[in-house]
Amino acid sequence: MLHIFCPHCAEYREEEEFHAKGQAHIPRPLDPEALSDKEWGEYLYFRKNPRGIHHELWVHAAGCRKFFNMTRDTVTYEIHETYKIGEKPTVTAQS
Amino acid sequence: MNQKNRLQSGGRIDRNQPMSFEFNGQLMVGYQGDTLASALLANGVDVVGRSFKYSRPRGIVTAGADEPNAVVQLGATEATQTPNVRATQQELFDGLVAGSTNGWPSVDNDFMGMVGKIGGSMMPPGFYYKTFMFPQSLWETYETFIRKAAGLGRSSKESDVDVYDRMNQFCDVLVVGAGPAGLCAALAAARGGARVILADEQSEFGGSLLDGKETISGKPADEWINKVVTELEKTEDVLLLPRSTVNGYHDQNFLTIHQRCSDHLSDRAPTNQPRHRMHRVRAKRVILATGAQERPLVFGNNDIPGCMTSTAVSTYINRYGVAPGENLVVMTTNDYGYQAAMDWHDAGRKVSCVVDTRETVTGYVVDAMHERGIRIMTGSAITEVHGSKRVKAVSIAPINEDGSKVVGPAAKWNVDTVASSGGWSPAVHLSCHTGSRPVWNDDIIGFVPGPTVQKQLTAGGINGCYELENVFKEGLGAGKQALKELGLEPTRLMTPKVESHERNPAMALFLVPHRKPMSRAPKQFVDYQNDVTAGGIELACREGFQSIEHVKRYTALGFGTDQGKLGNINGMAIAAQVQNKTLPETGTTVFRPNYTPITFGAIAGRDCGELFDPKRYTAMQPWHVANGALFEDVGQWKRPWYFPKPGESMQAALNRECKATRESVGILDASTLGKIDIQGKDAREFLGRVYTNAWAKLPVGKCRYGLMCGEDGMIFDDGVTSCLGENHFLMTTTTGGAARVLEWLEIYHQTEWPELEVYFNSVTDHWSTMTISGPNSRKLLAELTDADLSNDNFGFMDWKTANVAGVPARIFRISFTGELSYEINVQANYGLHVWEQLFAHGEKYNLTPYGTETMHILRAEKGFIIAGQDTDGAVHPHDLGMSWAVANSKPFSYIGKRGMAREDCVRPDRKQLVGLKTTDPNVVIPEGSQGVFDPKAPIPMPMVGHVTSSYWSENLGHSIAMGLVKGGLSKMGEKVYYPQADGSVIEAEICSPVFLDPKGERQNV
Amino acid sequence: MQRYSGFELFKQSLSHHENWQSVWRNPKPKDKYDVIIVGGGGHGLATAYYLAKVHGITNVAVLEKGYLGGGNTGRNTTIVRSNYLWDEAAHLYEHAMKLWEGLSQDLNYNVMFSQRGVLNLGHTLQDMRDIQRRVNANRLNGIDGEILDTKQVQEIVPMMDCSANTRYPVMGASWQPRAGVARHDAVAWGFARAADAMGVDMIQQTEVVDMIIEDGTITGVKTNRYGDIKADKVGCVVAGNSSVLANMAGFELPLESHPLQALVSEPIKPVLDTVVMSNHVHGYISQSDKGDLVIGAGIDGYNGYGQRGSYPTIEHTVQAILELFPMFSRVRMNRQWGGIVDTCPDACPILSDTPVKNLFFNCGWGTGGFKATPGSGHVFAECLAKGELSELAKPFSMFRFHNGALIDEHGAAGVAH
Amino acid sequence: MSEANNNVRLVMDQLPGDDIQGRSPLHHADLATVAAQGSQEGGVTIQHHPLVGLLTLRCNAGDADQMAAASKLLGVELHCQPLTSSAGEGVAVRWMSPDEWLISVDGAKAFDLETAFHNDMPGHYALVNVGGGLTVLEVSGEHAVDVMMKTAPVDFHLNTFPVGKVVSTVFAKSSATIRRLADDRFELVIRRSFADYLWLWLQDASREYGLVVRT
Ligand SMILES: Cc1cc2nc3c(=O)[nH]c(=O)nc-3n(C[C@H](O)[C@H](O)[C@H](O)COP(=O)(O)OP(=O)(O)OC[C@H]3O[C@@H](n4cnc5c(N)ncnc54)[C@H](O)[C@@H]3O)c2cc1C
Ligand SMILES: NC(=O)c1ccc[n+]([C@@H]2O[C@H](COP(=O)([O-])OP(=O)(O)OC[C@H]3O[C@@H](n4cnc5c(N)ncnc54)[C@H](O)[C@@H]3O)[C@@H](O)[C@H]2O)c1
Ligand SMILES: Cc1cc2nc3c(=O)[nH]c(=O)nc-3n(C[C@H](O)[C@H](O)[C@H](O)COP(=O)(O)O)c2cc1C
Ligand SMILES: [Zn+2]
Repeated sequence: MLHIFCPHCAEYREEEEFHAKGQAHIPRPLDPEALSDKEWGEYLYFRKNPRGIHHELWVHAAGCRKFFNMTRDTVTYEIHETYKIGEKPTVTAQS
Repeated sequence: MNQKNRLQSGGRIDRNQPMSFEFNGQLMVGYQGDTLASALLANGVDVVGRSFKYSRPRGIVTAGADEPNAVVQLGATEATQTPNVRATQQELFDGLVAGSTNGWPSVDNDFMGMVGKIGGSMMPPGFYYKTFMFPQSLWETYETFIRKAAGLGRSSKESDVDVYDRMNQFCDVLVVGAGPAGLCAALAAARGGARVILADEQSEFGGSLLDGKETISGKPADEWINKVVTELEKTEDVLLLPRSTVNGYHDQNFLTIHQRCSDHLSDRAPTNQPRHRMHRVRAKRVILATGAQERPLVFGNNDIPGCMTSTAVSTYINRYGVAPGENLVVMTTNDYGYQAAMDWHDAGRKVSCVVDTRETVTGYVVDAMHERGIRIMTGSAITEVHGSKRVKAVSIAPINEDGSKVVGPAAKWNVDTVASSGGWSPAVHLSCHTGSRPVWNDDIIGFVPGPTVQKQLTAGGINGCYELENVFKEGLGAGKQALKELGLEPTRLMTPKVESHERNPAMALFLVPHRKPMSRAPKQFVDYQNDVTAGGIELACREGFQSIEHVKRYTALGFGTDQGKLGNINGMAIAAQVQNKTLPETGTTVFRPNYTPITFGAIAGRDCGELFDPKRYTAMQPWHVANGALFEDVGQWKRPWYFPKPGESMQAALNRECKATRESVGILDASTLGKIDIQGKDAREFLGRVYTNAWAKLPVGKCRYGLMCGEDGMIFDDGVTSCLGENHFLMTTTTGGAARVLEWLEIYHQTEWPELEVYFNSVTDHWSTMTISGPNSRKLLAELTDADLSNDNFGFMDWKTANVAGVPARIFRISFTGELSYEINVQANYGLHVWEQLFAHGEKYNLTPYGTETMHILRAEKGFIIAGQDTDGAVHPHDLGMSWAVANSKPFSYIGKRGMAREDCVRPDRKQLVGLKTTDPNVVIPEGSQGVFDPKAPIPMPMVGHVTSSYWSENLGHSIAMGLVKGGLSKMGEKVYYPQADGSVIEAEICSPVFLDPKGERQNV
Repeated sequence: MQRYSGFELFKQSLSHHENWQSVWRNPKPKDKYDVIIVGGGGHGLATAYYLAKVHGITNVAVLEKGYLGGGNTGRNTTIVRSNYLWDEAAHLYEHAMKLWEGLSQDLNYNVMFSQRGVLNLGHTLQDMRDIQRRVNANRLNGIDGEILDTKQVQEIVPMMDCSANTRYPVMGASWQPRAGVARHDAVAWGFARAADAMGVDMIQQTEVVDMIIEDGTITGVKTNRYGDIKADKVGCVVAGNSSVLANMAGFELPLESHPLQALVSEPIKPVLDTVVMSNHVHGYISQSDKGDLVIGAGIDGYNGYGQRGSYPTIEHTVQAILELFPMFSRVRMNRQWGGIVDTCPDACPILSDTPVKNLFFNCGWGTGGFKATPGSGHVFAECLAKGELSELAKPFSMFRFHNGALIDEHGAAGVAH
Repeated sequence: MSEANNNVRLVMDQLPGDDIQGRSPLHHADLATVAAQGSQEGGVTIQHHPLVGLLTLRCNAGDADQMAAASKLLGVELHCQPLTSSAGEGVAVRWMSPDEWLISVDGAKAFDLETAFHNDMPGHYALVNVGGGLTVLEVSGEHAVDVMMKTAPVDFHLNTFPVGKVVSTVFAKSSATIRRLADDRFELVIRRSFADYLWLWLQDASREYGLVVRT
């Protein structure tokens, strides 16, 4: 069970208070109408789903109700960092 | 029975507290401090169970968690029947009732045992994959017989009488195991001021020290243990948990501890006390001091009762004052095995000899044997045991240096007890639960914990460190290391002084050779519970199951309730040997929770029965109950379904509720609808982005219905939103959608459009909502309010604030029934008051409470949809014929717009929602009926959509229905057919879903 | 291939079982194959088997990074049923069901397919509407199914608490009598043995680490153990690892890999003769021929390749089981484990060609693909043999996520299966 | 009936005159009788505080003007420090989120506060009366911490959960905002519709220590 540092509450809390919301950093296209069905489908459904370092969106559902991002290893489940929306990860698959 | 194997003195039992118990119907006596196993051995019980496959008689082999055989049924009453209790871990209590789990007519004379003897040779591993195939039709019959043999103990047939508890714990250091290593680690950590939890599965702290006769600093180990435990007890922030098994090690140092609070007292927990408690622990550091488990050796007929591990023999003598036999032979690969011989001899019983598989031994152990006059036979092994329900004799033969061959004739020795020691396997289980693999260590001939990402330290036997002085050092070291990592200051601690011995190197031997090959030798058991033999493992390898995981799955090695604690390493070694591989190449199977099995009750805690899931109530609940409502579960809410009068059928009640509403006035408790208060200058813009319709111009004082879609264009939720102020809105959602919608708004606000100035706050629980509906609703309301309710002043889709029954309220003139309706919202603490006042004035209008079912009928008469019932994840607004609720000219590409425009979403033959009028007006099509255009088509029939809502309409005098029909919106007047399970076909005409008042006049009066 | 039968068993017992042959050869790979199947789970092995048996293509290798059947095939709760809602899915799963019914004989390996029936419980009015809808659809699709009321459910499962005073009383159920369970390992081993006998190479402990793609066409794969192996066509059947392989080929899939857990109790005497599933209280349970209760629930919310999941999921599952069977409170949980399931947004699988020529994917079965094993292999073999999607496979192309023609089976997929 | 409305937002006094008694979500349980008849001594005491005035304040913690104005209006400091609370005469403020606070006042004072904010709070904010949707319980006694540990997955050790700390979390299968009032005293703000369930839960969880109900 994950132990998650909420960047808003500034302390570690139990996974039970959080919900995972999938891959992070997928901005909504600014002009959806300009996209083909294929492109829209990719925005909607197609995901990186990596084995290893993954950036994902979480919400502190039972706590402060704020969304934030997490860099996590999907194999070891280690959480490398959590960071606020709008911020960039410091740990990436490349680094 | 008398306690024929009980020694005159010694042990940690209290001879002043005898306890009587029952085993297989026989009354026996043991003492306080006994386990069920030690008491059975004291009473001379040899056979405690039958093996699973061959039904061989089995006795107690170990004294702890690794016991595979002594698995019994416990319970004096039906409700307390507890299957598969390990007798070696069950403390004796007065009045305990236990029995063997297999064996018919009795464990001693078992019928299946005969079958096992005769048919056993037909039952190699995986035999069932190779047979029972012909004829195909008979498999179910075969299987019925296979199933008859299934299982060990039995489940109770009654609900449990006890409660189980759960507690969330946090600590700096969790120490697992309270042997010498764990006690030292806990002491060091506690002295440094850390928050410590120390858990041990045994009833007393001390670990292996309890089983032997060690002295520490010249005094019995007992004194040292007491001193340490007393200090720990007195230290603040130290939690000591005996009888507590750490059963799972999960990610990020989350562990669960299964504490058996009252299993040692009785079948039933004391009143108000939990039977078990699960501690869910988040530990900053974990110190595993779980020790090591002794491996027995694998030899012919090694399962005959009387064969035990050498530590078990010592433990029964030293801890329980029981010598489970008269005449012992010890077989060992290492110096530790000699301890059993010493203890047995010192207890005044006969040791025939020690069979040491090594070529030579010197030093301390040899001296100790000489002192006692015990013969040592080196370079030899017990190749086979003789006997059936108890060891009668053993064959001892010389073996070669690497233990692979018998090199001389065997001699038969008459003994009744065999103690074997194949060395130690560190208890690495927990360290592997999070995916870490153990690594082989040649020096200690065992697997030790491997690299892990958990914040974990290890000390003592688990590291293969067995010399007591070093164990102490490792324990203290781990405690200090934990402190250091936590930024705490360690204090100086002295390592206790103990006597130590120079030891001979141990020999790596797992399978004792027999003069016959494995396939022909007497059965050499590796995993007792599942009857896995060395020959079975060899066969699996020969058949191509080379991976150790395949071997496990093919033979069931390690599948039992002991999870292979006793047999796995031997089994892996045998698989390696057969395949000419090394043990590290072969590796282990995966260790997983649980360390030992734990009750479902303990895992569930108090979240069962009444507390399984919250029941949510509205403020009017007491009234509903008092007025005979039946309830429908909607999410966690309990909503009135309908309000039958005494003796009234459901349909009659619905007819009455429907008619009363259309003819006069009805009332619905709508408090469960989700409500979200939305404020900010961009609230309006935000609504425009999340709803499909337009919000830019909705004036203050007005309400509007809206549809919400996902990015895929499919309906997500719907509801009415009212403009309370220029920057202030109240959104309502479906009952089930409340939380989902709020999160939906937040996710878009927080991640996509943070620049929009808007705040969302849930006010679902804050407002009680009651809808009065029907031609007389205005008259009724007028009696209770000062507001001007005239149509001119307070029109359809207007809202106003006003007092109702003296309570400030927001009144919304919106309608889900198509009638003149008012939705009254008051603060929930006053909801019941207003509700009661409405009834106080409502009698003359025949004010009738109605529930969700009538609500469904009334809205269906009007063709209003229910999101989630008339829609599923594949329906968009146009499919519903609700294009009017989709604004295509909005500047912002609102959520759902692009999705709805995808190729598949604009197909003309999509399933569309239409009304359905049955040809026979009295027939109500069952909801969920599937429609076809050609009722005579062969199966599989092309289906064109299903009935989503269907009711008897008392108001209209005929049935009404809505359903999805392929291309339905352009098929008005055409027929669609609904074949039923009984072979009948219901014919219906596609029509508008608005069955009543198509112009919408009634709500506008 | 040595034929298995009771007689053979007897014969072999006379020579102490010393003459049983190996079930497969464990060969070294050739340089080139007509078809390489990546992934030695049930679906991959079934694909290889039907390629050989139905299409005569035997120059086939199955590359498995671990041991055969060690993926989800070896860790699932073995529920087999075909009562899916939408036509496309129902036809696919029913195709599989028909193959299950003769599979042991076909493979000459007893996969212990046991048609003990599956109950899907309804606890709310909406549950019952959904059940009606699905069972009616099944019936018109030629799939067996009945709707039972509470009393009938109680008769089938006497131990279950069907009283009105539970938190979510059982209102009824759908019942598919032909559904049931099968022995998971035997399915993998049976397919592997039969495919091996026709010449298919089973290459274990060999991981595909990259794809060899030339001009948009796949020509082989790179492995960690045997270097490059060439192939005319490659079929990826790697379940939870599909995205990893797609990534090697340069594209993404509409998949997320999540932990899905299961657990077993200690073996107890038979008390439960059928499979009971409840979407609403969120758990399902059956009892194996050995006596252990086999229990599962839903996936964890986050992506995970660790083959283990979160403890609260286990708690909720056990609570659900005790809600249905309060008398199991003193029965003990023996072991819990997890698999990596590849979930698709519409809870339906992907059987598809890809942006890379001659590269095909069979994935997205998520929490419920065991039941499809023979059908999936049969259909996918046809796709690989023909080089294009077969009729049954067409609706399951990954390109449905471009045009929006999803097949939303969330209702029928429910909890895990 | 009073309202403060400039057409931007609706602020209304939601309380009736004193002649009409509000009914808390546990009203029907008749806790007074339970308290009188039940045990008077035990390790855990549960108390219900009905009809407290509760409001959610949303504003921008980064806006010094707003923070100053809000503090002034509340009469106590509005902290930006996560998980803290501040309390003054008849008012307590709990940090809920970086832009959210839960305020409690005497039940009758909610509208006054709303009006004051309406008149004097600058910028983009929302103050929402949520008093009908929430209710307040207090768990105290020697074993109060134990009951809390059974119910919520947070660390209640005084070092990490000092007096005054506020945490919103999972509470049994519902949720709660928990404030520590003293070493052995906790305030729980829970949702109205879950009140029955949580009451049953707390009763059940407390039983082993001896439960006292107080009004
Ligand atoms: C806990 C659990 C319970 C389930 N219960 C049910 C159920 O009751 N009923 C049901 O129908 N379904 C169930 N399922 C789902 C079912 O198990 C799967 O859908 C099905 O087994 C998938 O089979 P497969 O052959 O596609 O995948 P797998 O069996 O996972 O096989 C894929 C193989 O690919 C291998 N592989 C991966 N990457 C590579 C690589 N790079 N190179 C080489 N090999 C590779 C893997 O090692 C693996 O062996 C359950 C799943 C789980 C986890
Ligand atoms: N039995 C052996 O491990 C063994 C072998 C050789 C020598 N010795 C002697 O034993 C000592 C080794 O000491 P140690 O402290 O490392 O081990 P130990 O065996 O003395 O103590 C380990 C303790 O951990 C407990 N335990 C194990 N798994 C547990 C779990 N999952 N949950 C709760 N409790 C659990 C056991 O009940 C035991 O009390 C030395 O004195 C050495 O001379 C022991
Ligand atoms: C249907 C089924 C029944 C199982 N029964 C048992 C069992 O009785 N005892 C046991 O130890 N494991 C049992 N397992 C679990 C396996 O031991 C193992 O945990 C699982 O196959 C996952 O593999 P892994 O743990 O090696 O990763 C069972 C697995 C399945 C799929
Ligand atoms: Zn937070």
